[in-house]
Amino acid sequence: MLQMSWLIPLFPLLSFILLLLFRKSKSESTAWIGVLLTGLSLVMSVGVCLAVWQGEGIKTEGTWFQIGERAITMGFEVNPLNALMLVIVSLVSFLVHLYSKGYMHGDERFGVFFAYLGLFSFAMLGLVLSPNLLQLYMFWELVGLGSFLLIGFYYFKPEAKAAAKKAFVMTRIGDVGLFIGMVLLFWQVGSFEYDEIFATVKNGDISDGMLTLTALCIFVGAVGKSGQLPLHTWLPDAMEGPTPVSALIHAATMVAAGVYLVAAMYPLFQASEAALTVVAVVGGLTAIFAASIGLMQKDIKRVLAYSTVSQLGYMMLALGASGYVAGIFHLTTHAFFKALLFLAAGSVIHAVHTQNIEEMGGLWKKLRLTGPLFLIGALAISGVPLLSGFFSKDEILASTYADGKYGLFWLAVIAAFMTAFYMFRLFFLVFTGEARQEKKDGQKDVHESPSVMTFPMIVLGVLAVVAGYLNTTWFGTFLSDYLARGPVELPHGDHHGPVWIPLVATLASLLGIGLAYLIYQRGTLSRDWITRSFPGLSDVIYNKWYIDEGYDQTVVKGTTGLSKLGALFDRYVVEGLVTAVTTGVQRLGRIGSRLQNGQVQSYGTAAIFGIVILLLIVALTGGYFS
Amino acid sequence: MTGEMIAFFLLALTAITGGVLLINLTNVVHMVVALIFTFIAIAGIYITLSAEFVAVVQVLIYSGAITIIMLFGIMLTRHQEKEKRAPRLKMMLTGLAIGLFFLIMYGKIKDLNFGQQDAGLHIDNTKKIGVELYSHYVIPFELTSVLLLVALIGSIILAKREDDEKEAKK
Amino acid sequence: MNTWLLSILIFSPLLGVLVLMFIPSHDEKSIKWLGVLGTLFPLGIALVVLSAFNIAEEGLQLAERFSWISYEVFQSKGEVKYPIFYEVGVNGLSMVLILLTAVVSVLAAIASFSIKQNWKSYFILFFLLEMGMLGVFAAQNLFLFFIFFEITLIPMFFLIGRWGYLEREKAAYSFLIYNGVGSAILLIVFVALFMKTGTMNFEQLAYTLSLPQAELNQLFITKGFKMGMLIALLIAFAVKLPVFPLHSWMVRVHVQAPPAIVMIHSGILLKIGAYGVIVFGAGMFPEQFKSLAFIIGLFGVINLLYGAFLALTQTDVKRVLAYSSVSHMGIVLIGLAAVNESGMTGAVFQVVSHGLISALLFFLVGALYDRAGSSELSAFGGVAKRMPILAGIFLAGGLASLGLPGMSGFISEFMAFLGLFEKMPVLAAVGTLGLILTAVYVLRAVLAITFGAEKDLHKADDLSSSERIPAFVLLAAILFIGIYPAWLSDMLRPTLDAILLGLGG
Amino acid sequence: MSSVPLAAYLMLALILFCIGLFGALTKRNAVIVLISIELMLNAVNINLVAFAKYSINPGMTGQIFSLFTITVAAAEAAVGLAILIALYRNRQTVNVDEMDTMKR
Repeated sequence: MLQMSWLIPLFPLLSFILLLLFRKSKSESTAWIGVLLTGLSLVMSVGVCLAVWQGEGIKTEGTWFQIGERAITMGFEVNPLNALMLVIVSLVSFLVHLYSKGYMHGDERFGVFFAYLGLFSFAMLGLVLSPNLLQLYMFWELVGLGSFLLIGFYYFKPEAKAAAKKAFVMTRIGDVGLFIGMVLLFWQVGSFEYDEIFATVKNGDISDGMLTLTALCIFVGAVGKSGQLPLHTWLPDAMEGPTPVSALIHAATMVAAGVYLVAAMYPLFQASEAALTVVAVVGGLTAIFAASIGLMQKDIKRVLAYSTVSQLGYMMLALGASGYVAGIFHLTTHAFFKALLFLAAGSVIHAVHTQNIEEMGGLWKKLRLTGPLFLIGALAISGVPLLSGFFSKDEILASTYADGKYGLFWLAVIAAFMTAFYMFRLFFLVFTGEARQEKKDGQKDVHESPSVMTFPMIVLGVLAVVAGYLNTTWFGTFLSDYLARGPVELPHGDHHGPVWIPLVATLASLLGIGLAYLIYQRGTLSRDWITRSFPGLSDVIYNKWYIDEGYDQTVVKGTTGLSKLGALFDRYVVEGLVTAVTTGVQRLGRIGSRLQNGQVQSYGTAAIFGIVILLLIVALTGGYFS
Repeated sequence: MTGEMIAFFLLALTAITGGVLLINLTNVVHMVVALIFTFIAIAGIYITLSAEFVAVVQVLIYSGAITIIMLFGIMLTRHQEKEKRAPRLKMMLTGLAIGLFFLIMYGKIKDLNFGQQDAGLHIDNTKKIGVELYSHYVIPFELTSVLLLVALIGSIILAKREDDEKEAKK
Repeated sequence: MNTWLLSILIFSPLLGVLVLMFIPSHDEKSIKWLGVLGTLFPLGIALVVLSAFNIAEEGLQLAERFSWISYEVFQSKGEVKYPIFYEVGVNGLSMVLILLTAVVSVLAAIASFSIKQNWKSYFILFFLLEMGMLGVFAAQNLFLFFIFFEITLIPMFFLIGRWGYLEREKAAYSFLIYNGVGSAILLIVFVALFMKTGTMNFEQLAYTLSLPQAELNQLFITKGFKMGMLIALLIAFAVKLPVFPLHSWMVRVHVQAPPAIVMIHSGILLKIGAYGVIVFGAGMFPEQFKSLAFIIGLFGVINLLYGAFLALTQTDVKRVLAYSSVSHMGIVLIGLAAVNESGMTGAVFQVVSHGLISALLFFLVGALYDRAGSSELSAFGGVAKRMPILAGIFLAGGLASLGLPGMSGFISEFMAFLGLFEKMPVLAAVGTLGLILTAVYVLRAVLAITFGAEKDLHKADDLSSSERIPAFVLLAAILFIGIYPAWLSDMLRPTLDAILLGLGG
Repeated sequence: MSSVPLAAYLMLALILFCIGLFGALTKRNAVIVLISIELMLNAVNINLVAFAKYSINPGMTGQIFSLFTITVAAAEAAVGLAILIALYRNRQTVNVDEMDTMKR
């Protein structure tokens, strides 16, 4: 089984190629190609994961090309961490394929959509299987391409165009960081292989400064991909893509690639205390920062997007606080419940054809399946006990506390409170109360989505509940035991801090839910209570802390300004110099032409003068050949 | 001072005098006549250089043919007999250039001596030239004839009246 | 057969000229098809040459050498003979470039179907141009190199000046003047080298110049002389490449010349500059080249960033691509400046890859121009709707240009930067900013054309089948090199190793 | 053995050449210009003949060459005069400084 694991990414690639060829087919049954092939990937991934669970991983490589004596290799590697990722990615991908069959029904580029999904799945699975940094980087970029294509799927919409461009460019900034880190590491280690890098790091062959520098550069890549502060602005905008895409790429898999990267390179980070601290701080700040923005958003997908950013911050925080298992654990559970939430949101949008939560309401009765499933997702993400989110979040908090990062710990608690609040604000506004949407003429009644859409949600709903039991202090720490067999040496020591931590976390989430209930369900507290109390602050939060505007004013304006300046420079200075030379020559020619009086004798005199001068030179120097 | 030396000096003096007169006279016809002296004196110089045949040719062609042609030229184009002097500046500039040229060349040739000379050139001079011309230099010699022919035809066509063409056109 | 193979290859385009002579000049269709056939013939021979070429072998292959011109000069040290030979041969580097030339020429000939008038003289000049380009890469001595180098200039001048867009004449003149100055400098260098060493052969020259300084002193070759020669060579080729601030002619040519010619120009002619720097600069003056490495790298980064910055706000897609060429040539310099295996390989990869990518992009721009009658970005929008294949390939070309993995652009950028990071990490880090900017301007241009609301074009057909061939072939080549770079790097390795041996690293 | 040194002949030739050159460059009458050119050619002939007698390899070559020169000079004089006459017919002048068509 393990030897064949390189086939896993190739199934979606095949799907991509086939679907591009059948692009013109009107039949929507082409979707089954994609579903079937990703299904095969899923089956193989589960097989691989089970194989790794029982035994060892595998690593196979061959020479890709050579630079001088150095061989650049390609291959695949299966270890506990990426086997787990394989399952997550192929599972969510498979479910999203299925879901899209219903969601994209009737779109004129139906086949192309599935082709792009295939391309993305290929890249993501390839990324996970990569045994070296270079290969990871290549798939890393291809994943970005997939994301770009899918965000820009509705290419005729200017917003989609802008969002796609923004996503690509913002992540590219991160990618360049990763690139620099990777190349710097190469010259320290002489190889891109994880094994060799870790071995060199372990031997202490790299200076501390270099370690921190490379780790931070690689982290910049993760920041870009995972939408961490300050490169997070593309992720909410990426919601312009179709909702299944948001679920697959911008919730469950691609954005988690940043976390995966840090996890995969964990020995490097472990070797540098400073790098770990930066990771933790960035993660913690992102968590609370994004959560604060999520409080005020009106677009259902944007709320979820900010929540994604915030949860990714959590994962980074965990990794930065030596909570390796906690980070991966949260990645896993988050993939399930966030995909669930997005799919449910897609189902809602599918039903009501709007994304503005203020135009929804009272959908609980109409969407008999979607409603409860969304509730499960919301409860899970809020960290209500016994659901998956509770366990993973608890572990993050515990490891943060155990690592002595108390400030970040309390930030995380507040973020948990906010998470609970905005998730239930969303839930109450969408599913309870009066129906607020105006019925447009000829629009069909709100109805539940077809089973091809609800089935994936049910699967995810079940997983969102049970995934937490992968790693609990009560039943067993399967996940930690499993991950401990990987290349990463897990930090020792008990991460399960004081007993009061789960209590505090539960309290925070329940408080959040309660507050949301009071404001949006019971109306006990006025909705604009906070807005009125802190007008300035809420304004800032509503406008996403003006980060986008800030970038526009500084980076974008600066760059275009510089470019325009460069254009002027090019036209007037560079061209000008040339023009100056040519006009100079022309002037000289004109002066020279005045000497031409057309009389042979004058020319003759000039010629004689020339000869005389030459002769003089020859006479004075004694001649060239003598 | 050998006789040869004296002959050389006399001839050289004549030649240079002719040249100077060419520069200084104002009447065009006089100038040409002055130059005849130069040409004949050069023929004399050739004889001192044991080149009798060349000397004879020089007299025939230069002193005879070319001078006559030039005189014809002057008569055919008689425009103003007196030659006006060129502007002073131009004269000075040209004079300066040529003076410099003279000085440089003078410096280079004044001590030139290869130490060898052929004393037997005058023996059967014409015969030798004839043999050489018809053996070693036969191709250039024939080419010369072509050149002369071309020159002949060319001059006739150039000097032909254009009215003929105009009439032909009519 | 093999002894004459290269000469047959070089002069094979002349067959096309010969056949075209007998075709009446108004017979548009047969001229165009003969044009394509006439370029297919050299391609076929180039493939034969490739099959005769042994990748593993080092040094020159298929070499031919005939005495051509010889003269003697009396000097104080005695009689010195100055022989000039007709010498051609291929090594890994020139093999790759010859192949690129043959391929791009065929595709450009197909792209020339959109030429509107004077097809006969167009194709005759086109063939002469191809001959010049093949000759430049196959020549093994300075004299022959220079002759072929000049042969490329003249047809190019007419091709730009007669078949270009509105300001074609100005463009043609600035092309000629800049390149004329470049080749004048080149000529001086070549003559000086010839006078001092008495040989024009590349290998002998490299050998002579690598003699110990004591022996060189007898030939009156000082270190200063070498440095001067190298700087002059670099300037001459910098015009061709082009390097900031000598790039303005290239932008003008790219904007004004007909698309098929720009494919050739951007695809191959610019590469002569890179080829020259590698063969003459690094190959003959290794020590001096190394000492100038930082300056070359600096110019590389300047080129990269300057081109990218200017491409950001251009409103004409041709200008965007022209500045992107400036930017991409910076990567060539960056790779060369690294003076190590990966840098050199990266530079050559970039040469090949940019040749393919820019040929593809300019081809598509030509196709777009045919449909819109303009190349302003504002004239386009939503092309993806009516012309999905064109838009898709354009996007793919753009992505290749910004260095997406799996395409040739990535490999070359990666290797060039990998090389530079070893030697000058800070400069390289500054250079990586160019990677971001590249993404920004490429996406800006590509998205402005393909995405967004649809705008009216007077003709909105997708690529026709004759247009698809070049596009797909180029895309396939880009993907092939991107996925399987070993094919190219194996071919280059012996040659580059030899050059690097001289460079001592 | 001749007692006149080579340098004397060369000097004579140089003087005549300079005079001819000066005449060719300053005289306004085209006929005189032509004649001055003939004088220059003559000066050269003197050199040729002199070198035929005094040089490393003395021989007939110099004399024969001077014969060729004379032939060419004759042809030149004929063609030159023909041009002059054609010109005179068109422009009614033989003044060199009025012949400045090249300027236009």
